[in-house]
Amino acid sequence: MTRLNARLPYQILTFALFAAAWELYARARGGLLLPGFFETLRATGALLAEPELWRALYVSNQALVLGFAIALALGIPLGILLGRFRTLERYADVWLNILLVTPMAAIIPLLVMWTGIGLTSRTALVTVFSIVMVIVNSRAGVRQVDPSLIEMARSFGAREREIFTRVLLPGALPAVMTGVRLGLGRAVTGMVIVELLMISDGVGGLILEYRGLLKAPPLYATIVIILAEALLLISAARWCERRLTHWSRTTATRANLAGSPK
Amino acid sequence: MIEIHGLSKTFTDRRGDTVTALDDARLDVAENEFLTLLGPSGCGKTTLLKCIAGLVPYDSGTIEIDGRPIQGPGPDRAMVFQNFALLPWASVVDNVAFGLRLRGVARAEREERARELVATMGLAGFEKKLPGELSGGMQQRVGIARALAVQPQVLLMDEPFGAVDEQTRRLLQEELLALWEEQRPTVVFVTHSMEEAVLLGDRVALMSARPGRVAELVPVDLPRPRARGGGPDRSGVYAELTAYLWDRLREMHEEHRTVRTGAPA
Amino acid sequence: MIEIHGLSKTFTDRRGDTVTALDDARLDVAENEFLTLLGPSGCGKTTLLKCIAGLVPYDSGTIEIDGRPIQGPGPDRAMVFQNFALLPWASVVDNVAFGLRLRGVARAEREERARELVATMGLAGFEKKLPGELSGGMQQRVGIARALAVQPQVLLMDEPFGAVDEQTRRLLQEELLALWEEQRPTVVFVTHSMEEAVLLGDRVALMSARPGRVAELVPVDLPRPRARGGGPDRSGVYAELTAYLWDRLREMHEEHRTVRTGAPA
Amino acid sequence: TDAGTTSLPGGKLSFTVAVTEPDITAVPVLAAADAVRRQGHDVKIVELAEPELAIEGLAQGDYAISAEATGPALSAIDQGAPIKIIADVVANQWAVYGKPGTGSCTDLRGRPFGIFSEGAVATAMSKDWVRATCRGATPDYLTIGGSDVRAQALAAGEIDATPLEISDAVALESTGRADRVTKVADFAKTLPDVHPQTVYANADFLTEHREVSQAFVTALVREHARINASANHLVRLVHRYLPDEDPEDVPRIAARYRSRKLFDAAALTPHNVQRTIDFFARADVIDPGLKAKDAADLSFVREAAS
Amino acid sequence: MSALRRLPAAPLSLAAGAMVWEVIGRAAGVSFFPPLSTVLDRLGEMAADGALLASVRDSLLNLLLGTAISLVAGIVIGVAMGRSRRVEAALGVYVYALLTAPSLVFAPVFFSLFGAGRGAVVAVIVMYAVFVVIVNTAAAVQAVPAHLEEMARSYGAGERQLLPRVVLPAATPMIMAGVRLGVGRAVTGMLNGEMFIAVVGLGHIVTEAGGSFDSASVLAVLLIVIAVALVAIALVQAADRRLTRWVPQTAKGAQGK
Ligand SMILES: Nc1ncnc2c1ncn2[C@@H]1O[C@H](COP(=O)(O)OP(=O)(O)OP(=O)(O)O)[C@@H](O)[C@H]1O
Ligand SMILES: Nc1ncnc2c1ncn2[C@@H]1O[C@H](COP(=O)(O)OP(=O)(O)OP(=O)(O)O)[C@@H](O)[C@H]1O
Ligand SMILES: [Mg+2]
Ligand SMILES: [Mg+2]
Repeated sequence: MTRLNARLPYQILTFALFAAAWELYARARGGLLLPGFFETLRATGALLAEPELWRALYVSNQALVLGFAIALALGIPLGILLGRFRTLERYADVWLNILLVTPMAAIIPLLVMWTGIGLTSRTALVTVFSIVMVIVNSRAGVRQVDPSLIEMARSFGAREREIFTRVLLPGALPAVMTGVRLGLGRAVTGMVIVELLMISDGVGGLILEYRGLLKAPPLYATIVIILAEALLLISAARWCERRLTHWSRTTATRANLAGSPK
Repeated sequence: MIEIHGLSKTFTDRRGDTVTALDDARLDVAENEFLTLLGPSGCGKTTLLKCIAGLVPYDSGTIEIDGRPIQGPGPDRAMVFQNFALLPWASVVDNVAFGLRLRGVARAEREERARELVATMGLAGFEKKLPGELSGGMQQRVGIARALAVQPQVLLMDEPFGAVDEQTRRLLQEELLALWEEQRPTVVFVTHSMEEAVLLGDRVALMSARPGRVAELVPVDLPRPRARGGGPDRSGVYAELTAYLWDRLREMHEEHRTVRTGAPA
Repeated sequence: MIEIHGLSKTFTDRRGDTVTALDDARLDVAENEFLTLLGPSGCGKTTLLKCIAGLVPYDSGTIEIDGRPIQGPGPDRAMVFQNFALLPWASVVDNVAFGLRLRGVARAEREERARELVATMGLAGFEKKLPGELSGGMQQRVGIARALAVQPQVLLMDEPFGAVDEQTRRLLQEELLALWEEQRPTVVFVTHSMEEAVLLGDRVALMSARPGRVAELVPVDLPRPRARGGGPDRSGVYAELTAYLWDRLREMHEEHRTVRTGAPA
Repeated sequence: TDAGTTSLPGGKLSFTVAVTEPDITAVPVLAAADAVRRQGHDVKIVELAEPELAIEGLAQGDYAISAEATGPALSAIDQGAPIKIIADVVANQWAVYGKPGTGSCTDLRGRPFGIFSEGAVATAMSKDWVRATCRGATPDYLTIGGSDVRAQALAAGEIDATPLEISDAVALESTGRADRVTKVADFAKTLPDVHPQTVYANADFLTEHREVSQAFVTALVREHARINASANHLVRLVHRYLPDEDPEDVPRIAARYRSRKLFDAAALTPHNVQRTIDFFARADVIDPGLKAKDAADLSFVREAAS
Repeated sequence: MSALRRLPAAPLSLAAGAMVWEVIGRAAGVSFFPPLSTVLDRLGEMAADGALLASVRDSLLNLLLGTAISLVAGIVIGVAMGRSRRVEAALGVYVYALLTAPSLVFAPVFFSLFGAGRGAVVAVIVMYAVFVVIVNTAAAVQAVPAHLEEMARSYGAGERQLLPRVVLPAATPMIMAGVRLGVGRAVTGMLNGEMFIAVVGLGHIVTEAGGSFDSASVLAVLLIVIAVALVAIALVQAADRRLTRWVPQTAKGAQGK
């Protein structure tokens, strides 16, 4: 509770600054596509009452949930494998880099040809968008695991599979969770992009519609709602992370504790 | 039972320099023997133990247990690590039960055994703490309990009582001896305390540094149980043996100091 | 010169349980005194040292040095850590020179001083190695050298010789005493060896566990230099004092064991 | 006053023409800009990714003239932006293509029908056509951004029908898939008065720089006339301004545009502008009530034609 | 295994991939997936033209600018967020919001702020790259072992000394993971920035070709982009290896390399 209270003033301060900067800029320079802060706020409220929005969110989130679940199920084990096996990593690395840098917008038509138009290709795109973050961070996490723990586990007869589940996975978890947060961000992006460029169901369709009609306030309201959802998901991931990796705080604490009695 | 012949191990560091930790070392440990291992810091004791545990690939030589060359780590051996090597995310009980869990012991059973050992180590009440919440000596005891929990045939202990106070050390020594007499594992026990080496060992192996090998094996022909009840050596029974070890080690130490004035070989 | 009054420190773990490490502890250390600190494992020795170092915020009480309450860590104090706390990416020399570097000592000078201390610690030839390439005892000596390098007024040493062999320990004890006599820092030295406590200390502080506080201060009225030249205590000069400490600590230990049968307070 | 427009010595002008992902229909506009440049003015061309960005720039005065979809321009005008429609880019070139055997709208009942987003002109025209001819039977609309993706989806059988532009249709043919699609409806016939792509300009620019504006429109009308005289002119323009276009397709596309007389910048009249406005109002893109004289300034095309 | 270990992995792996591409491309015979040889031919034609080179040069300049800004800003903000609860409280929401936001939807904002020139493209690159670097740096800084920090503070290290001497070195492995992700994202941002506001450079070629179903050209540009990215990432990894040589090996098969 005290932590929450300590953070609140800063959050309020920056939010006020942010809102003021937005509003002032929009008034000075805003045009058809840049609504003011308060306009957007009003439009957000109005949009939240629209059943159309909730339908769109429902449609979009199907792909998000499925795609991200697949990214986690594949990405975490793969990242750990790559962190553990040098030879494998050396061969796979270049493909990982390619996956990371390929502009997905360009491969969307390919994907459509391959998986058709529908949930499958939207899901696939969300996965492709987010999986790299999960893999790269899981791998970095494995690198941070103290090798003497692996030695210890081996001395107790742990096989490779058990080293994975009992040592590497928990040890890499803080970094993996960072990857999950990054991946979640990318997954939401993927969910929207695929709809903007390809299958404009769901919230991407709303964005296209409002943009096409030059309705800036609801356009930004949609974006605000998408971002709010993403922040919610990331907070949930944070919450899980805190529960799963409380141990890392016994070995890693923050600055500003030292000194005289409090 | 453990037979080591011509064991050599050279480490190459990131700049390509080499350090020879073990050089043509040989050592035989009999079945059920309690062997203590003394030697200057950095002479290769930990390396030797890890080789026996099957954790460190060595360059040449053989290590056989019961006549079979070792193939990596095995369930017959367990090691207590000098740096404890506790899982920072697991509670005391879970750390102690780690080896049991790997061997597929059911949850209830392994928790019970772990709790017993935790109490034996004087850590009752700390079962749910994380390693980061324990003092150094407490952490070390968790590492010991973990190795004892799996009841190995060969117990490899790397300075297991280095971080605990003398009183606790005495208690733990007694517990260890009691366990050894009951289960009769073969023990290789690294220590820096000559008194401890004599108190516990059937034989004391003295290791020299560079070349890292076993220079001398000193039998300890004292009746067991020895000096039960603790207290410092007020009677002087072991003083002679301890003094001998001291002199031998000092000789080796001085040789080593003069040898070592260059870069490490 | 160090005055500690009513010092209390309670840790709260992740599940909200509390462990009282220090409870109304008091201790005065005179200027230039060499104080050794003995106590059961987990009684709060490390916590006390970290409080003096200004690293751990305490709940109540005061710590004054030369009459001024401490405000976090200061350049007047240096600590040798029980778990070494070496920087894994820095070479031996860079680790030893770490404190000097923070104080802005020029590169050439700090390297020279570090190299000297590395040699004193018996680590010549290992200057460029990384901590991961050293044995446990070697790492510990790097940690000691780092603290000595900054020539602090107050030297806080947490079981500094726990991982080195007896011969090296004797040598290091001698080096430490020589340094102490030359520079006259105030030393608080945690150890588990009663012999060492008596050999080094002007006074021995005995700590009890739960409540963690200094239970007794035992003056060591023996002339210095003491027992130079090493070797075990063959003459029996210190035996009496050591025996007294042993008995006191065992009493405390037993009390503690009976008290502790519940959960930690 | 105009940030993007500055006067040069000698009565000449420096201004910007914004185009959105220029395709074959935009090359006459580029050629007209070049013609104005030859008169000594400094004409900059920017290529933007979305028509909305061009409109925004026009409304801000950063750009003087732009040419693309009419819908966003009308939206902006409806919201009070200082923009006026001044000429036509291309007449209604959209048509619905469907799987072979798709004869009429009723065949599409409940079938996947690819549309662009809500609010886009092709979507509006498709829905208008469905309303007018299907008598209550509606297809299953599937929103697919990007006309290339939609064309591919049609060819691959993912959807049963979709509206396409001529260039998309020709590109589809040249990939050897033409036999798999058939034209179901031609919006040029069902909605001849709707002009989905027009040239529009910043209103202040038009009043302050009438001569330059007129020069531009006149040049555009002339380019269109030359294309209608010979499709080869269009091919040459494409070659000059869009060198990366597939050289095999261009002559065929050009021929089709010419034969159907789609290029006529002066084709705008108060009547068909009003019909276009009414169409967009019907489709909910703008509110009803906008008048042609407020949305368009047809004096330039009149002047150019005379 | 040991034979595999000695071969140059990346080229081999790429060659294998290229072969698979060629075979599938030929076997499938579909327009949207031409074989590699066709794509390379097209690349050759485009290169001979000369305009491609100018585009690439321009794009690279944008990339360089954008990446430099992203890395500097990302590491500075990341460290500040990792070290201070206040900064984290103040900025955390925005970082995560912007990390999540599809940069595409901000095209109008960039357009308004920077116009349609280089500024907007560089802004898109920064938008793509900077947040990954921030998040990873902050997480890395928070995971620095407390006992090292404690040690340094006992030697009188203030925040100014803690950072370069303890926090940054200890956090380097994770920061470098973030930098690598960031550089990769920057390359994507480079192309997308040239596609979503002002259509220039390589983005122009892709847009054009994509609009006319010219898969070979699209893929040819992608090849260039990927090549640029692989070089950039190889540089990052070389730096990573130099900076993190000390990290004890958790990986198998790392010994005696
Ligand atoms: N991973 C490694 N890389 C390089 N050198 C190493 C490595 N591990 C150990 N060494 C070197 O091998 C030698 C023997 O080390 P070892 O840990 O076996 O000593 P030890 O006898 O256990 O010493 P201590 O009593 O101090 O623990 C030392 O000189 C050490 O520097
Ligand atoms: N970070 C922490 N969180 C929770 N409890 C802690 C923490 N640090 C220490 N403790 C508890 O405080 C008590 C004292 O610990 P401390 O490390 O001071 O003991 P010590 O006297 O140094 O023991 P040893 O001789 O074993 O090193 C112990 O019971 C320990 O469990
Ligand atoms: Mg060792
Ligand atoms: Mg301690």
